[in-house]
Amino acid sequence: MDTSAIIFYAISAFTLAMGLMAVTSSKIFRSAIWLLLSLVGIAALYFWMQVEFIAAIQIIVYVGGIVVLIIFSIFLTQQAGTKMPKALLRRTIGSALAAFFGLAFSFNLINHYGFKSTGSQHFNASVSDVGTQMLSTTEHGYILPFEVVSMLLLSAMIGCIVIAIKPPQEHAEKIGTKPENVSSPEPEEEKVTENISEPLITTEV
Amino acid sequence: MNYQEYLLPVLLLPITCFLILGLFGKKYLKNASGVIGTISMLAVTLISVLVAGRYFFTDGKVNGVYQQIVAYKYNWLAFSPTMSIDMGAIVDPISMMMIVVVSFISLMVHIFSLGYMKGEERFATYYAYLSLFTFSMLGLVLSSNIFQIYIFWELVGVSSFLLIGFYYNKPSAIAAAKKAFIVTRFADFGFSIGILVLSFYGGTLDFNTLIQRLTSTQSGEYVNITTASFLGISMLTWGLSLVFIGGAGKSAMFPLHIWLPDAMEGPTPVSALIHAATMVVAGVYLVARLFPVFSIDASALQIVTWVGAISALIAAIIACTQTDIKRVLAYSTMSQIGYMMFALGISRYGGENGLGYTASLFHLFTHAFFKSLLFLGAGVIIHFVHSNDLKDMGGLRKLMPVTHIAFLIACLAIAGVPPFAGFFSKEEILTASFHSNKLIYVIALFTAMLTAFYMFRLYFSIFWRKEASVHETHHADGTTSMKIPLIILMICSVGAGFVPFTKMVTTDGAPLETHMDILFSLVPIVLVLLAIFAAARIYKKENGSADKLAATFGSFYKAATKKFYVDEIYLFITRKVIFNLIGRPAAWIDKNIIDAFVNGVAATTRSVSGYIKGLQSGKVQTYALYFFSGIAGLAVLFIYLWK
Amino acid sequence: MSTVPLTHILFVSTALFFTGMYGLFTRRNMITMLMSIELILNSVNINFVAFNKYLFPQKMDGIFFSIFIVTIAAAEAAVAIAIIINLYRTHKSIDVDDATELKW
Amino acid sequence: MNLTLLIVVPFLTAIAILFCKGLKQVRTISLAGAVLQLATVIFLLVAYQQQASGDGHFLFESNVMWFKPLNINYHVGVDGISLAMIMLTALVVLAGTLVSWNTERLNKEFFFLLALLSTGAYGFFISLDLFTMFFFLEVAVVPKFLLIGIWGSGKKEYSAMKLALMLMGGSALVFIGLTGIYFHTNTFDIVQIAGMQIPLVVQKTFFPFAFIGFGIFTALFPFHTWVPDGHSSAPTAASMFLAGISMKLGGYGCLRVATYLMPDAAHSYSWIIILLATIAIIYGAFATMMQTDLKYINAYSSVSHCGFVLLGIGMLTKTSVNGAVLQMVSHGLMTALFFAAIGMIYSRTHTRQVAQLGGLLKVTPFISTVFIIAGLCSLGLPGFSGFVAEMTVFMGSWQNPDGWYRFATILACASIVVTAVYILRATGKSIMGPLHVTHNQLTDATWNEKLAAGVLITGIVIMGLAPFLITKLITPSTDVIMNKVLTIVTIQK
Repeated sequence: MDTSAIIFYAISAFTLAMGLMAVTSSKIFRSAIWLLLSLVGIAALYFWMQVEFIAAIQIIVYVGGIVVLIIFSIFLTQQAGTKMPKALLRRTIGSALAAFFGLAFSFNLINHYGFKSTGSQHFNASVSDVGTQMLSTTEHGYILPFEVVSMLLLSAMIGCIVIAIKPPQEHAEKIGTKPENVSSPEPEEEKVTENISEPLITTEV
Repeated sequence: MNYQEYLLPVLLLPITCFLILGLFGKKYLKNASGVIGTISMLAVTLISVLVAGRYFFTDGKVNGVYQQIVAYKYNWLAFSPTMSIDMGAIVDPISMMMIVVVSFISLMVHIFSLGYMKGEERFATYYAYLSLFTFSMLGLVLSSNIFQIYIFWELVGVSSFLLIGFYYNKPSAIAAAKKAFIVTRFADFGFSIGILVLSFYGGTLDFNTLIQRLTSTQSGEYVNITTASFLGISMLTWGLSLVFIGGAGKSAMFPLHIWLPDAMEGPTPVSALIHAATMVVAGVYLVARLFPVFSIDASALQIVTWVGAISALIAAIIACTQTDIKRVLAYSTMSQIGYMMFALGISRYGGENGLGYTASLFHLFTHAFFKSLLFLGAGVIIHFVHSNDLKDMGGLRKLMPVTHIAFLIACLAIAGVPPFAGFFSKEEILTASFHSNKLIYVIALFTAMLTAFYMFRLYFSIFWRKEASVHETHHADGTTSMKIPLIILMICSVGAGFVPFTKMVTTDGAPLETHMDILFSLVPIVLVLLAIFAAARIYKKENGSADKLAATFGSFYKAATKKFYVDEIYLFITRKVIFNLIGRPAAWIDKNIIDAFVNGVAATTRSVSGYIKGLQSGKVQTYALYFFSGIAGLAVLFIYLWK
Repeated sequence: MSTVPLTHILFVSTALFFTGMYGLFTRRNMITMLMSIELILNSVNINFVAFNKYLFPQKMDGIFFSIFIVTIAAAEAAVAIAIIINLYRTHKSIDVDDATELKW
Repeated sequence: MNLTLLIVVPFLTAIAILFCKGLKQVRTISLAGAVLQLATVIFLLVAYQQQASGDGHFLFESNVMWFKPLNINYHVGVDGISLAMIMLTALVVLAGTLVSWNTERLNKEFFFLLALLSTGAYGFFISLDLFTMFFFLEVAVVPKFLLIGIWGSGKKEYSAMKLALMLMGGSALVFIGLTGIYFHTNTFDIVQIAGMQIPLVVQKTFFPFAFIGFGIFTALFPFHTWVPDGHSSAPTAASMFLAGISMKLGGYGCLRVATYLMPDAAHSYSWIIILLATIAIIYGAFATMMQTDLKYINAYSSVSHCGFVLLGIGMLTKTSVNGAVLQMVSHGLMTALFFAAIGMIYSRTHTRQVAQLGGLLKVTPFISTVFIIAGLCSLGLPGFSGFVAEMTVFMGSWQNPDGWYRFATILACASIVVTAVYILRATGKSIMGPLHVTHNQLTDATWNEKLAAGVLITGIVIMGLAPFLITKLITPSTDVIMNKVLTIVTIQK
């Protein structure tokens, strides 16, 4: 039992505990914090596996980005302090059983599956190697997925904006000052765009 | 002489007359229809008399024995190469005798109805139905194929249904017509099964081949019909008794007689034709036609004898107690046909012991005349008094002289007083029964006495008893068209006795020598006169003796007036048993079980789909759980169980 | 580092995976469901890196896989939150059992 | 004489009906179509008589490849039995069109559906390819649902749904039977299959499907519940078509498909068929006695009469199968006439309850005589077709020597008494008897109703008075079927 094994076991115990707390705590904000800590634990695990670049990404994107986003959404939708409604007992038992069954099943599988390494020489995943392979167009290059992922991120952004945008008439009501009189000589398209979704009947008062 | 040329018109004339009157009668030839019907019937009668005469006196007899000639035969419906219904006509003593009787009586009724039915609104349809009836009766009599006789059997049944139900706005008439048709239909059911049995074992439907095969003892058909048996009774007896049931139903024999008294609902000339002379004797004719086959099977003959005897006895007893004039005559018909039946029953085949057969047909011949005369006379009386009940009649002898004499002669004839026709035929039946079965002879004697009693009870209470209560005395006797048939039939009732019947109609065609044994016939004559005298003493004058006589018999008298409750038994069976115990449950089962089963299937599918619908509950997490358990299941299956 | 066998790392990631699964089944709040999904995705990443490190040291495909997963997870989280906000606006609550319109 | 003409004429009438406006045009065109169809059928009959060589094989065959991979081809041909059926359909279609002469509601669609139904029936009777036969069977089922559902009376939706579902169930079973046969002979052609010897175990499994499937169309006992509801809530013309033609599709199917192609199974299952048929006859007759509605009476009596058809087929003797075919034709004409008469009465008195009717003979003599003729024909009076058919069935069934079958024949014979009872009860109460005051100024039959009744009555009377015409047509074809069945039976015995 050398020191790195001990470190590994500590990190994994920490991560699992944080994960479990994130899933079972009753206050929503508190569970977000537990999630954050467990993600940090995972980053530590990456460090332990000497894949520093992944660990860095993990911290930046997950911990910095997604968890913060989640916390934002918590504040947007409700007061952080309220207690979340407990799930039905029947459901919790059911899903707990399902989870344990899954766990036992995969443990059994993992034990029986003899993993044998193919490569012999030492594994190093330095950032420069990752960078060069990421953009190289040679046989193992990842340039194509890299571009596709960027397209995906762009479409995700646009998608979020479209979904989250407030529909215009709420916008109009908020303004609510400009009277609509039938005979107003305003230019046609301006009025049309104004209440495009409002049925025309209301104009003939 | 080519019989086909003569017999075809005998059949075609009535049916064309039916079609013409049926289709065009109501609108165009409303009152001419009577004349058309009568003329066509006159032609038919003349032709049949001509044919019969020609057959009996010139070319019928070959070296002393009457031959059977088949006039024509057309293949009508071929069931299989060997078995087919052929429309044909047989010319032999009994069929010739019958066509004469049927056409003659039908002519008389046609003439009588000209006057009797004059004011009737459906005058044309009445004559159409009469021609239909005559057509089917003539067809029945001439048929050469057992299925052909069944066809005309049913046509006769339908025409009697239409005629009984002629006054269709009277519910009682419809009920009577329905009852008649259903009872005869039930008998026809037995008849059809009988035909199936006989034709299966006989291998053919044609009368001659059937008789020839079943009577020759060493023929294959005879062997297997007598050996094959069901419930211990040989198939031959089954076949013959079933056929006899068909005949008994149509001739209103004991168990199936309930429809005859109710059939009096129809117009009286109809009863004169159908329920006196022609239709009711169809059963006797059928047994006579199949007589060679009947004669080889003793048990079948036993059935025929005893059914005949019982019917004769019971009918005579009931007739003594009835108050409706037409009911009395109906029961007397039933009794006389009982006579004919048991005469056939006690007869054997061939030569001397075939006397019963000849006597029965002779009685049929004479009975047709005086019974139709009685009915027509009753028609005139009812027409005049406008009621059927004996109590409203009395002292009519001065008002209607012709009917009075005719009625008297008919009563004497039916009672069997010597010079009249009834005596000769009844005499032969008595001698035949005396030689073969003493018990039957005693019953016959007693019934003859009862017949004389109730006929003269009828005569005296109509024409004597008290002064006529009805005052207007103009043409009480009815129009001339009603008088002519009465006179003609009166002459026939007298003359018919002297026809040398035994020489013409015998079992094997050879003439039969009979000697009139005076000593033997004394006994019945004395009994008959005694009965007439008793009837005169009781009913001639208005005195209480009739009720006193009724009181002496007490409950037996009451039972007799109630027709021994046979009607009630039938009603009970049909109402309670058939309708409630079979009909209603059948309809109930159909609605509540089988229908419910089908609707149940529909209901269960709907509820199951309702439940399955519940699975789509919209709760995302339950979906996730189902999803996961699905994956887990498949994983376990493929990793562990799938070998 | 060499003494810890691959299986132990896989045990850890599976445990993490099923904790996330448990969370997904029981939590009624959509945001917490989102969090459990994040946990699940992370456990998958651990697997990829572990396999690459122990089974295919000379290649780096596993690492690239986890990188791309992280990017996609980010996009997915963003879209999920946008939906949640939109849902909150219409249903005034983000309890998953309230949004059951999509049923029979 | 190209047989496809038989399908083209009604189909063209259907199309033509769609293009005309107003009731007058619609009914004249459909009448013209029906008359033209009758003319073609008579021409076909004459041509068949000349060419028929007495061995009962199929004539006027035409064979067009329809779907190569599954070896389905549009193979049509006609023999004695299908010719009789086509004659029946032509007469009933003509009468049906005439009877529904003045339907007001949606008349164009009504006549269109009638024409479609007749196309289905014609196609079914002339097709010699199992798949084409099934195709036309389906074409015939859909219009029935619509006809009853829209123009019906009483609880019409319920009965339309019930009828459609049960007939669909029936055709599903039939399809299973057909595919069963197909997979063991890999051809749909009846003539070829008849030549092959299908193994017994296959026959035993697929015969019940085919027979029960077709049996549902002919009111086989436990599946007859659609008949009373379906017929009584259908409009007059639809119930005439339903009882007159569509019940015969089943009988024809049972004979041509189930018995002809799978004779061994037919022989081994014959006792069940006879048992069910006898129950249907007796049970149907007794149930009819209890009915108070005229249409229910006729519907239940159709159940009982179709029992004779199945009894004839079950007995597997030459005469009884002849009788079954005769009974199909005679019952078709008779029940169509009965429904026509009831339709006429209903359109005038607006009630079908026997208790509320009475004394119609005085007010509407023509309709009452038609009613009486239909009644007398259905109780088997000689001179009408009912007698000829029933007696042939009885003679045929009696030739089957088995003791229990004899008992079944006797029970079937007993049904003629029960039939007489319920027919006379119905005629006695509704036609004769005292006249109800409300009905005293009814109008008698109009010219189209008279013609419709006339057409059917001529059919009934011709078959009743001269049965040798139709037996000469049918016997060679039934012999072809029965020779195949009897060779099997003799081997097994």
